[in-house]
Amino acid sequence: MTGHIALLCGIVLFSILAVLAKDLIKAAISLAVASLLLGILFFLMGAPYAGVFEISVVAGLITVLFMLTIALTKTGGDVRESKAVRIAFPVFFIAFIVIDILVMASLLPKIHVLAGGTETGTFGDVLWKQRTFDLVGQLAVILAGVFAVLALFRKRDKDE
Amino acid sequence: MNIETITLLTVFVPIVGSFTIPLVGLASKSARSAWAIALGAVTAALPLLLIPTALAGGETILRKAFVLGLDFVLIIDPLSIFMAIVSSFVGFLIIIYSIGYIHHEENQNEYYLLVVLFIGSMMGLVFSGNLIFLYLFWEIIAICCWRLIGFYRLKEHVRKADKAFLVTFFGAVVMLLGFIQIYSKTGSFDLTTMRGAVIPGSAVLLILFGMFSKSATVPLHTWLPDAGVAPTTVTALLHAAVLVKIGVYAYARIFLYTFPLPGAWPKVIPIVVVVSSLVAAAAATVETDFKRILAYSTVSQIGYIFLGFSMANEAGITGSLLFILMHGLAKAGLFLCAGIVIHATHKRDIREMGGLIKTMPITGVAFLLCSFSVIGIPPFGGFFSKFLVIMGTVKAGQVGIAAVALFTALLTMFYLLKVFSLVFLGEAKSPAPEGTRSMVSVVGLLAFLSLVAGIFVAYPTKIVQAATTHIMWWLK
Amino acid sequence: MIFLFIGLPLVVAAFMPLIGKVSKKVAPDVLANAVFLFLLVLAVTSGRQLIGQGPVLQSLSWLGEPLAIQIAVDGFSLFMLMAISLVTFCIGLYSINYMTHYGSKANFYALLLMMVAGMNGLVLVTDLFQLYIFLEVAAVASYALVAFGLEHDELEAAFKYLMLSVVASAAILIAIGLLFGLTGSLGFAAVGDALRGLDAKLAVGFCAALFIMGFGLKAALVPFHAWLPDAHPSAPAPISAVLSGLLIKVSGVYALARIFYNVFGLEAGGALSQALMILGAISIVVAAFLAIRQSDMKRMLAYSSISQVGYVVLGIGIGTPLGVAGGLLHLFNHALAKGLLFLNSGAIQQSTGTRNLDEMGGLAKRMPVTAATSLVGSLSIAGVPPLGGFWSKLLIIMALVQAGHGVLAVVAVLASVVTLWYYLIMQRKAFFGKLNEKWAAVKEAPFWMSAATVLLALLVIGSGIFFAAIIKSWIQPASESLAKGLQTALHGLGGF
Amino acid sequence: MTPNTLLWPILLPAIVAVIAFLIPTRVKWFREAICLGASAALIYLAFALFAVKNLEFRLPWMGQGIGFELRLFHFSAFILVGLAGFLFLITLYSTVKMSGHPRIREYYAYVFLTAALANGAVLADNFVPFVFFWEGLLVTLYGLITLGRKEANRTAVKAFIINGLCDFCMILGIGILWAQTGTLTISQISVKPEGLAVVAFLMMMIGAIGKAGAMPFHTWIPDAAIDAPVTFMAFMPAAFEKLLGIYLLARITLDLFKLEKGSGLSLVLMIIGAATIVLAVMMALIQKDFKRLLSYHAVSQVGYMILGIGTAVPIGIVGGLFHMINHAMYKCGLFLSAGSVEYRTGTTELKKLGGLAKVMPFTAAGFTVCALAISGVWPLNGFVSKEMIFHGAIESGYVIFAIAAWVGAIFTFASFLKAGHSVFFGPRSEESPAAVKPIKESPAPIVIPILILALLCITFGVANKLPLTTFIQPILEGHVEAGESIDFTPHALSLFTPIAGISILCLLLAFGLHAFGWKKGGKKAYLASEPVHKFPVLHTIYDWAENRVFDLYEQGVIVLNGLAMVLFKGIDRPIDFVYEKIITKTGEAFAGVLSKAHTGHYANYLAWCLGGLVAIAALINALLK
Repeated sequence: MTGHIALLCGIVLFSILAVLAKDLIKAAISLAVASLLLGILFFLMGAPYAGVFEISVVAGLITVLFMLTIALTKTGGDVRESKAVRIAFPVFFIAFIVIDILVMASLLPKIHVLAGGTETGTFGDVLWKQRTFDLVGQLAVILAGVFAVLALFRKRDKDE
Repeated sequence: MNIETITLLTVFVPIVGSFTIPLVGLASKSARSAWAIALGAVTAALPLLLIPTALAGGETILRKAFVLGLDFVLIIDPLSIFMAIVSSFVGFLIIIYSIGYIHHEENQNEYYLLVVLFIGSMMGLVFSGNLIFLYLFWEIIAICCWRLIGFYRLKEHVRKADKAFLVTFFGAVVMLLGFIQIYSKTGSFDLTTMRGAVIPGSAVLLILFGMFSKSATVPLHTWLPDAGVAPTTVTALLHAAVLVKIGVYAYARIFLYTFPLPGAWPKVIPIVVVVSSLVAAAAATVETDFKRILAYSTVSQIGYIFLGFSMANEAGITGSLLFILMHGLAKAGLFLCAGIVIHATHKRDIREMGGLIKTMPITGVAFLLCSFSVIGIPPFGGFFSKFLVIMGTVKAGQVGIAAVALFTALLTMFYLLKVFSLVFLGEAKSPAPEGTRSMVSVVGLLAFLSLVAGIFVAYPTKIVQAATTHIMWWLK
Repeated sequence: MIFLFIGLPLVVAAFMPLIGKVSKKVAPDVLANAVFLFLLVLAVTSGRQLIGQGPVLQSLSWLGEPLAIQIAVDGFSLFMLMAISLVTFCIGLYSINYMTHYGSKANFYALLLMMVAGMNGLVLVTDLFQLYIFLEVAAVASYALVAFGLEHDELEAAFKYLMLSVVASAAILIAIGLLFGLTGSLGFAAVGDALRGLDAKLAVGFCAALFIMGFGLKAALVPFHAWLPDAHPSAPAPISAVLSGLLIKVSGVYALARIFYNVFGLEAGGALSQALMILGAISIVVAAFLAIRQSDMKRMLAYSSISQVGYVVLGIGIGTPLGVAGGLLHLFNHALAKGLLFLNSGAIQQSTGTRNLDEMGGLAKRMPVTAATSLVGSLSIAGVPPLGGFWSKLLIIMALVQAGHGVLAVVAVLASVVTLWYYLIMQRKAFFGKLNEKWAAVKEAPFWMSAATVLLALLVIGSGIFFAAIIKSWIQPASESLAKGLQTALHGLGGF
Repeated sequence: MTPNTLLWPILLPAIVAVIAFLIPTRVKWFREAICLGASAALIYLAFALFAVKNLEFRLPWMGQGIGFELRLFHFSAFILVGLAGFLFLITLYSTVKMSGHPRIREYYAYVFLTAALANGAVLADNFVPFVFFWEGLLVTLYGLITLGRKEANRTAVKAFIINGLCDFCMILGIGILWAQTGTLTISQISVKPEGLAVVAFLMMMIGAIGKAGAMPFHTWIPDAAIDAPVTFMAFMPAAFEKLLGIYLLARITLDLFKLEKGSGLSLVLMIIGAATIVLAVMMALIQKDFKRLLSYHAVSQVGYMILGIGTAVPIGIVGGLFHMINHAMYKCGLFLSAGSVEYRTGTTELKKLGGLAKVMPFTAAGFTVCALAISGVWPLNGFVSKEMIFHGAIESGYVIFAIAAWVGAIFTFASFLKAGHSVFFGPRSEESPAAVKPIKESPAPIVIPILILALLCITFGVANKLPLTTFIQPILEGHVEAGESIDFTPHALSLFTPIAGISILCLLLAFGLHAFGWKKGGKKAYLASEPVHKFPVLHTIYDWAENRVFDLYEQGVIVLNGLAMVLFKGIDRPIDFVYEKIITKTGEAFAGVLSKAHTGHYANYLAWCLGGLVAIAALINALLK
């Protein structure tokens, strides 16, 4: 149980770092580390498929993409942060954490632990048998993403 | 044709016809004006066919059920027939007058569309028996007024038009809240089924709010003088003939025909309306803009009609109903005279006018005769209505209020004669020839009608008497 | 057969870029509008006998094998389908002319079809997680469409919209997670049934709060509304029409209503109902007053959308069948009228090049059709009788007074006066005054744009005059399916 | 004599009025002929109706007790005869006097319309037709006055509004009566005057004395004297208005309210009567213009009638009524003589006139007879009715009113001495206008009416038994307690009673005053009243009166305008201010505050969302509890 909490604190710490880091590259790296810890947590909590996807896709592929784009674009464009964020963000964050803990404390006793802990049935038949329609949704989201990229990065035609 | 088809035609011919006017307008201007007059004539003629039914005093209900209690109900009884005749007749006269008045203005198609729609929805309102459809026609008229007041499209005019629309819409919406309060208590909007039901005092206050905003009684009256910026035919249509009569008619239909007034209301309303007519008469005495004076005078005379109705005795109601007819004729005449004068001299301030009787004899005499009728001097119709209203007030024991009403009548006499002397007599500051023939003939006709209505007052009184006994049937 | 609502737009959208390559001008327009028209006809005709005997459940089979896909149509979702297809059809017509100078019309139509697919999917699903996915589909398509113009302020507005929507989606996901934790399943019926078993009132309350924040932000209710006044004005006119007219209603109000009624079982006057009503009332008043000072036409319309969505939420929040009927009718009327007004603002922007009301003046003289249709639209939203908006506000106020919420009724009534106030300001500055000499040479909007606005105006007037027919055939089945609350969920939508 | 003949006195003059109006101006004499013929026919009709005595005409009109009911009984028949007589004389007179007038069509139309309305008012037996005819006179009054000088409109409006005020008060009185008795038919109403009925009595009384022209509603008459045509002055203020006003006053005190002898209301009437007598005659004395002098006398003589009726003593009432008809005769005669002087010399300024007796003998003779009659010199009708009023005043127990009447008699005689002396009998004044036309006697149609009236004054004085028994005394039939006889003819002309002695003494005193004033003024007759005018205290009051300080209308207008301004600024403008400024500004200000919160920064929006979430969670939590 203590392992879980440690991992959780790690994820939270690194994501704050990703948000507050001045340099983009540091932010990308801290994001990768946070998603790595998350993957490990999935494994510990008996969701191997989720863990695999998390580590391979998020920690690996997206981080590489980030690195590439940061490298390609000119670096040193520090984002001009208004100082208000420095003060406002921690205050809000602590307030949110306190409320979260309070609410969750009252909720936890009610949540009866799911039967069987590990995922019922193999990932395949869960995906195909019970959650097939989600695929249609996933397909649609990907398609939408593709069209968005197509639309936003079209070179402006001459007649605009 | 039986009664139902006549009534449906009276309501829907002008409403549907008004939308065809712009189409005819595309063909030619004269065709469009002729078509508008034809529509006006039909609307004025149809209710006349209903006079025998009115005199018989019966009441026929026409019902078409829709959903959730919002069904379309028409009540055809002497009260609604009388109101239909009065408003459609004066409206028709005004259409004829406006041919001469706006023949050189732009967007005339829209003008005729709105005027005919105005009269049509007035017919609808007068016959409707369901509170929601009454409110529906109420608001269509508000839209027509808004567009008509802003007819000249100048920035200041449109601002005044918006003010008028917002004040009347505010009053109407508050009234709607009152209707819904009644609905939640009695479970229906249909007046015919709710006769005699007792309604909460707060609903009365809300509904009165709407009536006072539409009929421009003091707390909500300032939009009426401001609406003087509209073309005169509109102000005539608005102030004299039709618009202000809506609030009064609604009062008669709701608080006399259907619901008895609960609690202290019968005591409070007369005081409010008398104060309203006094303040408006005072304002008219002080004002110097020609049309604003006549507008304030309308606010003051409407106070009388409310006073008559609020007395809820036979003399008061007959007086008020007669008042609607007589005031409609006389005040329309006054406004149309004002229109001719302003149209000719292009001045609005009465102090800059003078000695016009020499160049405009017919308009001058017509103005004098109509103002005598408004003041309530005998040979003219106005006398009987004001006399009966005051007699009704005294008969109901409110001698104090009657005294204030008489004092207001004295003020009316004072400012109308002041206006006549300043505009038509004295030395001629800006002599100008008379308006076109159609305008002058309408004005002459209105003055003549006020006189004839006075002398042969027995005939309109027959219908009014039938309407009163029909209303009083419940109050007794 | 219901799956066509999702499948057809998806497939056509997939092929749209290819078609775009083949012929730039005509094919995309024709194809897109054909799809929209087909969906409209499908919704209007097939829907009738489908819901004749209660909610319809469709389970699909793929190559003979039954797939565990549960999509269902009941009165409420059919009504939403009809509204979506009707408005998108008009927008499709409009964008034939409007989008020419934006270029890459094919991509535009592709994204539009994706958004329609997303919305249709969202309306048809019976499962919480699928609801979330289709929500995301529509959202992603809308981010791209908002930024379609690629100018600086459009990109910035799109980014702001994206960032806030992500927060909303996160809140929704947390809530779904919690519910999954509590009940162990995701289907509406299963969750609803399980929840009734548990006595987890507080937990459900917290999930409801999260849902209100998530879907509230999508529906732009007041505390969460800030993104809408920036996103809509900068989006191209047809898109802001779709956003204001449909997206905020489908992804916000529909989802909220479906979950609160069919999953949590909202009863009139309960905690959830009061929360919704208070939220609705606040957004009506605040947004109405904000709209008064706007000098940018589209920003004013955006604030007006927030205020009118407040009316819809207020209506639905009452809980009585009459209230829900009023809310839904207002949803329909507002979709038509607000879409019309945004299309008008687009026509003005295209003819005069400006959105600033102070620069406009008396355009009615040069653009009579746009002026007339915008007059119809504004009066309908302001709730002036002969037009549709009046009947829906009337039902809402009637329901409020009947349910005993006098104060809220007064607020709703006074707010409609303020609504009329800022619409009169708009009419005065844009159309009703003297013609500003700068626009002496302004031409009326091109054919398809005027055709779309006239069609919408006729629909608005029609919904005013034939209000009884609309209420009987579309609104009452929808409000019954909602008002029945839990039962519909049980034997209607995929009860396991 | 079927009942519908009762309609003829109303319809005949009305039809003639319309015909007179339609005949174009350039057609000479045709209009005058028709009018004269009609007025003659009207006299015959009046006498025929007088013979019939009782006739009723009832027609249901507007429901609720409002019917077009006419009733002829002794009193109204008598008044009809009087009205018809004066109409004939005025028409005859104005055929010449008004011949050149540009608006001659309107003149005859208004005259005959007034006749029709007056007849209608007298015959009406239901309050609604009564008020219909009574107030109708306002229109013709306004029309006739505007026929005078160019600036006559101001006086026309003044007369219109004052009479309008009185008529409105009368309507209020009628309303109260209707509320109390439930019927509108005049003959069926008789109420004991206490409680609200007192208010009704006072209101109706205001209507009556307003029409008759007593204080304080008299101020339009002197102005009209100069502005309006002289035939109008002879026609309305002198004859018609007095007859109608006193007729109504008599009906109120005798039929409607049954006034008791010592009651407070009779005291009120007497005070008004006495005040009118004294104050008006004081003003009359100092006038410089012949017509204004006569008009003030018209006002003061009404005081006598009101005093007479106010005593509520049979002899007083008979005296008042007899004085009504007498006064109508000699006042009309005096105005006509003034008109004939004006016709010839073109002016009525006392200063510019003089020595006309030799040149215009008949006018002078007529004037002297009427002047003596008005002053109450022995054999003439003025003496008879004034004596009765003196008797009544003494009998009513308040001597003060009798004294006031006598003071009035003194000054009346003094002012007529001044007038007669300066116009007819004194030397020819040097600044008399260059005689445009040779000043000689006016043509016959002008002189004949004056002589007829003078003759009537004499006959009604000498043979007063005839008018008293036939016309006046029967009016009191039902109203006197059984025992008392109402025959006062025996001591009508008796000289040797103490009261007659005092009145003769007054006349002598007046003669002495005139002589003293004449000598002091350096033998100039028109200055004869200067000593009184310059009297220390009186002087200031006179100056005030001259610049209209006591004028009810002028002060009333100032008060009205002031009140209107207060109401307008106090109520109307603030309401408008509330709408224009307050509501619109607060709306915009509130919107301004809200829009400041929309800075456009993403962080703010995010903060709002989280804040919103926390708030809603708390709200639901609270609601669930």
